Amino acid sequence: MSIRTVTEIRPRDLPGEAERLLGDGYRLALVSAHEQARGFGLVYLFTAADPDRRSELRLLVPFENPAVPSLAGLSFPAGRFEREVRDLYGVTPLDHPLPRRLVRHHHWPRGWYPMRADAGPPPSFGDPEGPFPFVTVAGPGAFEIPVGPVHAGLIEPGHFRFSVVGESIIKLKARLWFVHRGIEKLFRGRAVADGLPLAERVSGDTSLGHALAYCLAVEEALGVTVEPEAQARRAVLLELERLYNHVTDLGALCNDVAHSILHAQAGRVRERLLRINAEVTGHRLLREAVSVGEVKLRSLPDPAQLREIGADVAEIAALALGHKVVADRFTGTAVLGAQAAKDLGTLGYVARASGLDVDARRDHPTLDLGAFPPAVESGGDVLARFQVRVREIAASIELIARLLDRPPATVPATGPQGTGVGIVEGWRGTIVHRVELGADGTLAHVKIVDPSFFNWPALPVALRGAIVPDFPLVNKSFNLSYAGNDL
Amino acid sequence: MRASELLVAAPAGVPLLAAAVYAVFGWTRRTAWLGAVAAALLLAAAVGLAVAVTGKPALTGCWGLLRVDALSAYMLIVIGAVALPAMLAGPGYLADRTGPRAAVLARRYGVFTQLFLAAMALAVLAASLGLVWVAVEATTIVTAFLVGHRHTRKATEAAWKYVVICSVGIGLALLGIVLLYFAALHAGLGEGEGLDLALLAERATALDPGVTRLAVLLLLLGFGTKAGLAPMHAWLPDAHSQAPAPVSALMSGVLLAVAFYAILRVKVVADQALGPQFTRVLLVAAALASLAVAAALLLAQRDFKRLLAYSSIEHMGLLALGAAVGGALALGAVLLHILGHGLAKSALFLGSGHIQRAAGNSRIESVRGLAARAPLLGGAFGVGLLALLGMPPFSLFASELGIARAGFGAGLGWVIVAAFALMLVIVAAVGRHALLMLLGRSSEPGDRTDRVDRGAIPLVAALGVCAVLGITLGPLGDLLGSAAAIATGVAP
Amino acid sequence: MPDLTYTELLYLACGAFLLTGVMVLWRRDLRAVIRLFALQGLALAAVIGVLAAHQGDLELALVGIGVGALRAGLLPYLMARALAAGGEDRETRPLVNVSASLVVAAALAMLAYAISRPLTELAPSPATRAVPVALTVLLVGFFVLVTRRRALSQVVGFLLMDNAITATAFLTTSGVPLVVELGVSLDVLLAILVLYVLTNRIRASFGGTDLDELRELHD
Amino acid sequence: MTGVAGVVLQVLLVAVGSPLLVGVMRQVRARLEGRAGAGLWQPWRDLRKLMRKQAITPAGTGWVFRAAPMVLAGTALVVAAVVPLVTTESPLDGVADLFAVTALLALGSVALALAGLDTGTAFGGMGASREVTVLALVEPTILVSVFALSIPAGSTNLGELVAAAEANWLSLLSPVTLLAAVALAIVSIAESGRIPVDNPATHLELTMIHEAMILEYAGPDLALIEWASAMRLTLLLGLLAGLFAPWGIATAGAGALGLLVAAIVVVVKVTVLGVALAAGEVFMAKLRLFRIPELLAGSFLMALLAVAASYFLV
Repeated sequence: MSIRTVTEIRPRDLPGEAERLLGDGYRLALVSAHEQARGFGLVYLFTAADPDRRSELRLLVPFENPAVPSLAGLSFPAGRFEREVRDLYGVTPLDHPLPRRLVRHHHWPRGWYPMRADAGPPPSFGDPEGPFPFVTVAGPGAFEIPVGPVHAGLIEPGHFRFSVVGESIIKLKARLWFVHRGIEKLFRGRAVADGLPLAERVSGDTSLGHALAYCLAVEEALGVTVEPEAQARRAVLLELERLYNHVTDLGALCNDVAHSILHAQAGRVRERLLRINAEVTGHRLLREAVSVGEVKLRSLPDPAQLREIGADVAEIAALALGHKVVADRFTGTAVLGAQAAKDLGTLGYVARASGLDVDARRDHPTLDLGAFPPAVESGGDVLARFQVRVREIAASIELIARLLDRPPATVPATGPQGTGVGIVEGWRGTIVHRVELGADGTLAHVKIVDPSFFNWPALPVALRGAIVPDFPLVNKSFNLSYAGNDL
Repeated sequence: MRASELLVAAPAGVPLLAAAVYAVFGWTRRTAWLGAVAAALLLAAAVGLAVAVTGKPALTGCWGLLRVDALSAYMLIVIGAVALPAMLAGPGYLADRTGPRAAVLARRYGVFTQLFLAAMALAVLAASLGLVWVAVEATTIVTAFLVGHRHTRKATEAAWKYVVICSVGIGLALLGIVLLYFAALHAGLGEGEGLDLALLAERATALDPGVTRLAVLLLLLGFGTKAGLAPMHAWLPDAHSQAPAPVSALMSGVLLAVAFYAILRVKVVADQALGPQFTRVLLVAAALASLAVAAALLLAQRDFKRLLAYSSIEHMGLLALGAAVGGALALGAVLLHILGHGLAKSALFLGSGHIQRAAGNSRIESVRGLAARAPLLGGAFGVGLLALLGMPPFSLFASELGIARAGFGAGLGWVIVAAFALMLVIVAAVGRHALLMLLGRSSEPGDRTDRVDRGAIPLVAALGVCAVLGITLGPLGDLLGSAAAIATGVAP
Repeated sequence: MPDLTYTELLYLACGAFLLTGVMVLWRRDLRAVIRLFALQGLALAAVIGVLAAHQGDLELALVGIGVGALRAGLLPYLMARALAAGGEDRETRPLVNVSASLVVAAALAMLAYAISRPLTELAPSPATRAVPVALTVLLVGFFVLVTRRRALSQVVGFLLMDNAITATAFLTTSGVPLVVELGVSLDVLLAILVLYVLTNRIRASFGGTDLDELRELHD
Repeated sequence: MTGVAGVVLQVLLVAVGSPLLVGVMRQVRARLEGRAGAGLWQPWRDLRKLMRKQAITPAGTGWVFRAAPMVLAGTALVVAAVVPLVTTESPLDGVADLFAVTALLALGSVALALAGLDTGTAFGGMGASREVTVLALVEPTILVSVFALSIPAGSTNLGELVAAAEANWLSLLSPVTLLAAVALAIVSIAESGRIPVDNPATHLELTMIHEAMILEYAGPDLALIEWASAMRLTLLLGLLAGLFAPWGIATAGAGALGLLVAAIVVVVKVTVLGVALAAGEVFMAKLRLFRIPELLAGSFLMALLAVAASYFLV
């Protein structure tokens, strides 16, 4: 796919180049760092839609006092990528406006950068950096509620610091990366086929999304051509993943307002979908179906059966929204404004519920889906995020039926590139994988960006002014991945 | 007897027929002046009735639903006298309106203004307090469409406020009527006669004071809202400034007075049932509040139609003051004031319509040097304001003097002093605005149109009548005396 | 009809009348408010019906049916249509929040009780003892009118007042003379039609019926 | 003598039966949601499991924390002895005053709220503050609504109230009784922490009220609290049933057979109410926290209107 342009630049030209690309409608999709022979190689991947464009800026910084000019003033996500690279590799962003640690756990020793090749095994824990400098909110009636990282329910670890007055949230700070597994490091040196099981385990509920993004990246690097029919079947699987997750979320949102019967009904529908997954791929979470260059299915899903499920879901959603109390809980709760959503670089249903028309299925297509308007709502509240999911479920079912009916044309492959980028609209939002192959054909470097990385900062913004008891509901309406973010 | 019955029904019947004609034929060149003819007939019938009932027993008609005594006849004359110039101004007002919906709006205007006249006439003709209520509420409904006639945002807002506030007020009055009826039934009145104004006044002493007190309070509150007395006046400036000029003239000149007429009728009953002190306290409070509100808001007023509207609140306050004083002298003055204010205020509203059309809006600051640009209209407007402020030789001077004299005589000296202090503020405020409008330096070249000055003719005529009344009452004197006697409860 | 049952039934109807009136303060959903108003119309018709049955008065019974048809049928229908045309079905931010409104309603009930003492004392009977109920609804209606911001809520407030006045009329005197009765009903109907027309006009020129938008006229 | 027997009987019924009532309600919910459910005896099994565990008190807590479960359970037992569930003829009749009963129930709630504060954790404080907000509206409503009921009967003694209602069932149709019934039903739901006020089955610590207060309890203490909560729910439902459907409660002079019948009747009534509550919950969602005061203020208003109505509609 020759739509990707690569430019080698000097570090000091970076801000100018980045500004030009951002001005042309690009967004920063990924920043990756890795050790090369003469220093740290940094890659800034910018993407733009309509038509599909991808532009890579590559630069090299020396091992001695590695530093790059910061792009935090140009783009909010860039600032977070830079802090991630600094915490994991030690490349300092110069003049960063908010240089607090992002990934670094305060038990890590100073000067220890876990993703460097010479990092060695994890050192014993100390407390050299001290506790995280949370901003303290003072004033009459203001107090702090620390929650997590261990929670009462069975969820992943994250620490939330609420500063509240009464029940109103003044400020919320989320601390993540409690489960940083160094998964990108584990890819290094593996054969491309052995990278697949790792990609499938980046985030449990997005097995297929990440596997597919990985495969697309590898295929671009190797110049592998995929049959249109196989590409269409991959798209079907992607929609199946979206279906079962969205249905789960609809039920969970109802459960968070204690409307348990709809939760139970959504659970029943979810189980049906998981069984369809198992019939189609042999795995309830769609694992081991996609591989480089091909796709293996046991059977194809039955559109009639899916349509029946769609009617079921529509009824559940109508019951939920027709319930006065449920509608009251959803409406106007934790509004994420369109401008904020755009500035934070949010993706997926979070962005679409705030009125942003983004969808990688249309913006970065692997095959021609025809007329495909994404479901966009303008409310930005919990209700809008609920409704976007409802509409996407219906759209997914129609899409599956269309794909099974007639495999559409695909985007042609290009020759081997050595590096590759895979962009997939997972159920949560746009997933980007970038791989670099070594001379021996093994994986030299893999960088993964889950949409959660972009969407987590939106949660505290949306929650400003909301009330504490609404937090679980709002959190579920975003439903962000900890594992996909922490990596 | 058939002739007299016909005469009794005529003041309400004629405009009703005119409304029907407008509804059928619409507003055409031939029907344009029908409204004025109906108003003239109304006035003629009123004069005829006045002659028939002055010093004689009341006439009844329409199966006893209507009854005309001297007070009713006098009010009919006021309605007719104000309606005639207002209706004459109608064709001029509508001539300017063009556009796709102009014909529909004109037809609607014709129908509703005539219905408005009919409802007001019915209110003063009605023999039963219940029917008075129905007629007064009917004026609210009819005028709501007239206030919102222009379909602008402001007009819609004014109409909404007007309907909601007045309907609530008038709803309270209805509750008062229900309670009064309850008291009347227990005072031995029959089912059909419990609300008859004459019978109520006759048997008032038998009414239960507890219930009557509540009823009278509600009635004063309700009709007071409709009469624009503070603190229930909020709708008045909006509605009067947004309505078409002829309608503003009618609303300000007579509708308020008709609502006040209902208060006078209730007061007759209340004073006999409860003694005069109860209504006096309420009316004094309302009077002073109205004067204070008017004074405060006139000082910084920036819109000349609203200026006139607040002036109406002031004059309603004065009427309340006169009614609170009581007695033949005060009530005679009150009735004279009603007529004088009706003539002057309606003339001013009509004049303001012409000024508004020339200036393009109704802001005081956009009208400068009126005396030089349109000498006749400007002069008449200025003289009209003088009349409104109670300057001699206009009848308002005589009636205000009468109220003050009666007030001192009744031992309400301090109230009169307070009221006149507030009126001094009002004189200063209105005078300042008037000077600016008439003599201030013009910032833009004037368009001295002939039409603007021609609009001054009804103004001059009305002011002339007003001035004559200030000097001599002439044949009205007897009628006024009989009407005042009825309003004091002396005559049946 | 035995006296005890008459009293029980009358008070039951009055209780329903009161409850529906007070519940209007409680609900934000305008559709629910309209439903409550319709229920109140039925309760009012029931009050009149019980009175008619007690007095054996056929005319009164017919009036009761008429009142029921108007207030539980036609008016709610008109309001529901206005609501369906507008698409905004919630009272978003009343001037006084709901909890405070409810407490105020309790105070209003006490006030109504106090001011209706003279009425009850003039003619003590089961019917006049229920007058405070009607007056409470009157005050609640007034409160709704003053504190709610949607055009439709204000209309409901006005109609609550009107229902209360009607109830008072029937509880105290079994109704005012028929001519006045007809005139009153006609006027109320017309007032509602005026408000209905104006609601549509407000929506056309202001783009919504939140009366906060009505701010152009002021001094 | 039947009085003493009746009291013993109703305390036993409440103590043993209340976890079963919770079990029934959970089972109803489970079945309505299409789940199998854990069975009627699960609450008792849970209590047994908790009783066998080691008692743990968090560091820094004082005697308030340790005493609260005892106070909660103790007050519930006393109320169980006093309230006319099976018999109106209790030897503790003098205590069976509505004010005393309300005060006892409030005492238990306050003890638990204090214990929540005593833990010094954010959740304990949060739960306590929310509970007190609810309590501040619930207690007056209970008082006022039972007061409204007491005006026609001329006494605030619960036994006499029930006896009077049983004697003249027509009075149950009056607006006073209906308004008071609605008010009491709402506050009973709030007081026992059910949907739409609180969710007894939630694991979301930030939304809890009752569960947040007792988050730090474990072992036998937790068992005591769970048991006491079940008893309070049973008592509130029993009180509702007694006041508004008084048939079958044994009055003075009822023999052993009368007591037995009364016991069966009360079990049926409370079970029916519990099943209705559980079934209603299935179709209900939890209110936004800020809407809860509205609900409670509404119930308070109804109670007040009931009092007002009892004055003018006589």
